[in-house]
Amino acid sequence: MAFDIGLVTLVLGVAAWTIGARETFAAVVGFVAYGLLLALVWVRLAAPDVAMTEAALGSGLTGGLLLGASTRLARTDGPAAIEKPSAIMRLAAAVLCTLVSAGLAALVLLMLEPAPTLAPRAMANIAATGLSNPVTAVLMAYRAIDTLLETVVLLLALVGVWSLARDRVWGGLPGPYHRADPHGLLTFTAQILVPIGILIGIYIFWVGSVAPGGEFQGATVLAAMWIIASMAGLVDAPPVTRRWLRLALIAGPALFFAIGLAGFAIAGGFLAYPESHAKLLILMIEVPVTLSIATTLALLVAGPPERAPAR
Amino acid sequence: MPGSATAGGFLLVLAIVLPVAGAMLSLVLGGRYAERIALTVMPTGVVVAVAIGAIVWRTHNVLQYFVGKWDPPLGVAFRADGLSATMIVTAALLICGIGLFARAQFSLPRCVEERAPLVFWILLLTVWGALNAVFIGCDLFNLYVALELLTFAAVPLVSLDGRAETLTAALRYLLFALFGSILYLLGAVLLYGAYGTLDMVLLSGRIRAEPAAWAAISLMTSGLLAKAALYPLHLWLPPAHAGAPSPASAVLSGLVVKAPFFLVVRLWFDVMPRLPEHAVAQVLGGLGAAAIIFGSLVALRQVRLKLLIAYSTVAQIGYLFLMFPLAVKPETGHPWSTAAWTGGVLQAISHAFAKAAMFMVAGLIAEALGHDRIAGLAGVSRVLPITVFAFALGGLSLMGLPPSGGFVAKAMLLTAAVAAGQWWWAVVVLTGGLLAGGYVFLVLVRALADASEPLNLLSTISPGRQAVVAVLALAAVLLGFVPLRPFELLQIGRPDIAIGGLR
Amino acid sequence: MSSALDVLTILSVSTGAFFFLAGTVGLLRFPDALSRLHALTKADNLGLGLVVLGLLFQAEGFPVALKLVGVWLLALLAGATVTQLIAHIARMRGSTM
Amino acid sequence: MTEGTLYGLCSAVLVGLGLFGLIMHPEPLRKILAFNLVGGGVFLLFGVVARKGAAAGLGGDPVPQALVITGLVVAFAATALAVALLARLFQETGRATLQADE
Repeated sequence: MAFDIGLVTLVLGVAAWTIGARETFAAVVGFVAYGLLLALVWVRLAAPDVAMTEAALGSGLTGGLLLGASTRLARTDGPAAIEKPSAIMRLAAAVLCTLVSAGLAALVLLMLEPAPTLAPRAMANIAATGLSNPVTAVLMAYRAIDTLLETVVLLLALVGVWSLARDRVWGGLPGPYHRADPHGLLTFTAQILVPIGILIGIYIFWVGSVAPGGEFQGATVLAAMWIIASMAGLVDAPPVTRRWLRLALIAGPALFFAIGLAGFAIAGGFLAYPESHAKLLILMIEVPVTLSIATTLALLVAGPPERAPAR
Repeated sequence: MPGSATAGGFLLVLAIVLPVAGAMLSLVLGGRYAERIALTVMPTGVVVAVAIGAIVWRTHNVLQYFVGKWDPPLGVAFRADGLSATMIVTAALLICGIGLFARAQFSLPRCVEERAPLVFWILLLTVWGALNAVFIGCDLFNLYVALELLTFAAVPLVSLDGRAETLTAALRYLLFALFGSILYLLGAVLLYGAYGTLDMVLLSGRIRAEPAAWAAISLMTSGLLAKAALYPLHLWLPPAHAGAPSPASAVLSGLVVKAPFFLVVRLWFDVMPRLPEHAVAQVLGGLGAAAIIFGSLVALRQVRLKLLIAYSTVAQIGYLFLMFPLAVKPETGHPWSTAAWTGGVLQAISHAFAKAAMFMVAGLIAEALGHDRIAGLAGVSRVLPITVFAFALGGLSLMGLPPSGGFVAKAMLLTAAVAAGQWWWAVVVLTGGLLAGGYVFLVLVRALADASEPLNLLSTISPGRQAVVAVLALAAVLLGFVPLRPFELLQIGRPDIAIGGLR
Repeated sequence: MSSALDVLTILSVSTGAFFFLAGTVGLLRFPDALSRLHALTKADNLGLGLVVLGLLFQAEGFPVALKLVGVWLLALLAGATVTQLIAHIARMRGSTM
Repeated sequence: MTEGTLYGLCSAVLVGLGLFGLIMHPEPLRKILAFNLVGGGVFLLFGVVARKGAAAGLGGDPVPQALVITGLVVAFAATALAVALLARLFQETGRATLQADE
C-alpha cells in the first residue's frame, strides 16, 4: 500500500507537471514519464496486457510522435504571442474541472465492491476459443468486432494523415529524410537493437494466446524497430502509392473480414469460429493483423508524404 | 427467447462490411478505381438498407444480430428498430445522391493516382459504414469505436483542399470531437462499473436512479453535444462545414452531426427512459432554443453563401433538441408516442435531405461563378434555374412551410408544445421559422434579381448534377406528405415492446 | 540458504537504488549538460546493474535470469546511444541546456 | 481503502487535471497532450473497475482490460491525426495556433 501511495503521488505530480510546464518539450517529456508510471499502475492493477500496451503505445510511440512534433513546431511564436484565456475563464474552468474530479472521486468511493464482472463468463467460455489468455479471448473472440473496427480506425487515421500531403508530393515518400551515417552511433545501435527488437516483437505477439502479450503489443514493438531503423537511415519508407505497401496495410483487416464472413458458412455466424478450429483461425487472423498494425503504426509516426518520388 | 438473433440479421453485418470493404479495396487498387468501386457499392448498399427497412416494417419487430454468436453482455449485439432502419435508409439514399453529385468534382484521371479523389471516395464510403455502425450499434463501447471511425473519416474531408483556414477548421473539429468522445467513454466506464454491461438493452433493465447513472448520462450527453455542435459547443461547425468541398459539406451537415444526436436519443429514451427529469430536459431544450435563435441571427449576417448555410445548420440542430423537454415523461403514453418525438426524428431526416441539397447548390453556384458571395448572386437564376429552385425547395424545410418535411416536423413540435402547456417552445419554433425565412429569402431575392451586366461563367454545370440536387431537395418536400401524427415505422422495437419480453 | 540469497538481494538492490538517487541528484544539481549526463549514465548503468544482480538471486530458472540480463544490456545500449546523441546536440548548440 | 480505490481516486484527479489542460491551453499541441492525459485517467478508471471485478481466479475482469487496449490504440490514432494536421498547418502558416486571421 505504501508503494501504491508513492506511485499515485508520482503519477499525479508528473501529470501536473505535464499540464503546467511552460515549455512544450518539457511537457512532452513529462508525458512520456507519465505513461511509464501508468504502465506500473497497470501492473499493480493485475493487468499486464494493458501495462505492455501502455508502455509501448501510450508512452513510447505516442511520446515519440509528440516529441517529434514539439521539436518540429519549436520555431513557432513563443507562448507570449498567443492569447491566454482571461483569469475569470481560467477560474471558471478550474472550478468546473475540480467539480468533475470531486464527483468522480465520490463515485469511486461509492463503487460496488466487488464490482459487477464478466470474468466468470469470460472464463466459462474460454475453452471454445482455444485460447488461454482471457484478454486475448475478449479481443479476438467475444468482442472481435471491436478489434476489427479498430484496425479499420487505424487504417482510416492513416488515410487521414496521408490526405494532408501536398498534391505535388503525392506518391512520394512519407516523413522527413534521415541521412545514414555508416559510422554513427545510432546506426550501430540500430544494427544491434533492431534484430533483437524484431525477435521480441514476434515473441510478444506469439505468446499472446497463452500469456500477457498479443498483436497490438507485438506490432507496436515491430513498428518501433522500423522507426529506429529509419531514424538511423538504414531503411526508408516506400512511396505511398506502392501496391505492396497498400496490400500490407489492408491485409490484416481484409483477412479479418474474410474469415469473419467465412464464419457464416462454417460456424453459422459473422466472426464465429467452429470450436475445433478456433485457435487456428484466430492465429490466421492475428498474423496479418500484426503485420498490418505494425505497418500502419510506423507510417502514422512517419507522417504524410513529404518528399517527391524519385524519377 | 425473444432476445435471440433474428432471421435477416446478417443484413446488419453487411450494412457495415460493404462500405468498409469498398474503402479498403479502393486503397489497394488505387485512385483509378476508387470512384468505380464507390459507385458499385452504393446501389448494393441501398438494396441492403431497403431490405433492412422492409424486414423491420413487415415483421413489425427489431432485427437483431449477435456478432460471433456471443450474446451480450459478453458479446456485442447489433440491433435495428424502426428508428435505426429509417436512419439507415436515409443515409443510404443521401450517400448515393452525394456520390453521384461528387463524380464531376472527384472524377479520376486515367493515368496517375491523385490525392483528393482517392481520399474522398475512401472517406465517403467509410463515413457510410461508420454511420450504419452507429445506427445499429447496441453496445456502448462498440459505439465509441464507431463514433471514432466516423470522426476520423469526417475530419480529413474538411481539409481536403489543404488551405490554412480549412486545416484550422479541421483541427478544431477534431479537438472538439476528441473532447466529446473522452467524456462519452468516461460515462460508459461508469455504467460498466455500476451494472457490469455495456449492452443498451440489458442496461435499460438494470439502470436505477442513482449517482453513477446520473453522472454517466450527464457526461455522455455533454460529450455527444460537443460532437453534435449544439450551442454553445457549436464553434467548430461553421468553418468546418463551410470550408469542406460541397459534397463533403453535404455529408457532414446532412448526416454526420445526426449520429451523435441519434445516440443522445438512444440514451435518453431507450437506455434510461425513466431517468431524465423535466428540469434537465428543459436545459437541453433551452440550449436548442438558444441554438435556433443565435444560429439564425448569425446566418442572417453572413456574406458568403456556404457560411450562411453552415450557420443555418447550427440553428436547425437546435430544433432536434426541442424534442427532449416535450417528450420526456409525457403525461400519457410513452415518450416515443408523442408528437414531439416523431417531430424531432422527422426534423433530423428532412434536414438531412434539405441541407445536403442546399450545400450542393452552393457548390454548383461557386463552381459556376467562381465565388459564393451572396451579394454577387444576381442573375444566377437565369443560368442555373433548377439549382436555384432546389435551394428554394430546401428552404421550405428550414422555414417549416408546407409542403415539406420540415413543416411536418416543426408543426408536430409546435402542437406538442401547445398541448404540453410549454408555450415558450412554440414561440421559439415560430421565431426560428421567421428568421430562417429571412435568410432564405435574402439569398433568393439576390439570386432571382436580374444581373446588371451579363454573368461571367467559369464553367457550365451539367444538367445531371442539377437534377441530383433537385431530387434531394424534392425528397425533403415529399417528406411533407407523411401523416401529421406519430407514425408506425418509428415505433417498431421501442422499449415497451422489447422490455415486455426482457431477456 | 534462501535467507542468505535474500540478504544479498536486499544489499544489492539497495545499493542500486542509492546509485539511482545519486544520479538523480546529479541530474538536478550539476551545472551543464555534459556533467549531468555523466552523473546520470554512470549512476543508471551501475544502479540498474546492481538491481538486476540482486534480482538474479531470486530468479526462478535460467530463462528468467537471461531475460533480466537482457533487460540490463538493452538499457545499457539505449542509454549509451541516447546520451551520445544528447551530448552531440549539446556540443553543437554550445549551450549548457 | 483498497489499492483499487486509491487508483480510482488518482484517476479522478487525472481526468480533472487533463480536462483543465484540454479546455484552457491555447496551444493545440498542449491540448493534444492534455487529451492523452485525460485518456490515461479514463482508462485507469476502467482498470479500477476491472480490478474490483476480480473473479474466477483472475486478477481482474478481462473485458474492461481488453477494451482499454482497444481504447489506447484508438487514442494513438487520434493523436497521430491531430499531430499531422498541426504539422501541416504549421507548414502552411508558420504558426501552430488555432487563431484565424480574419
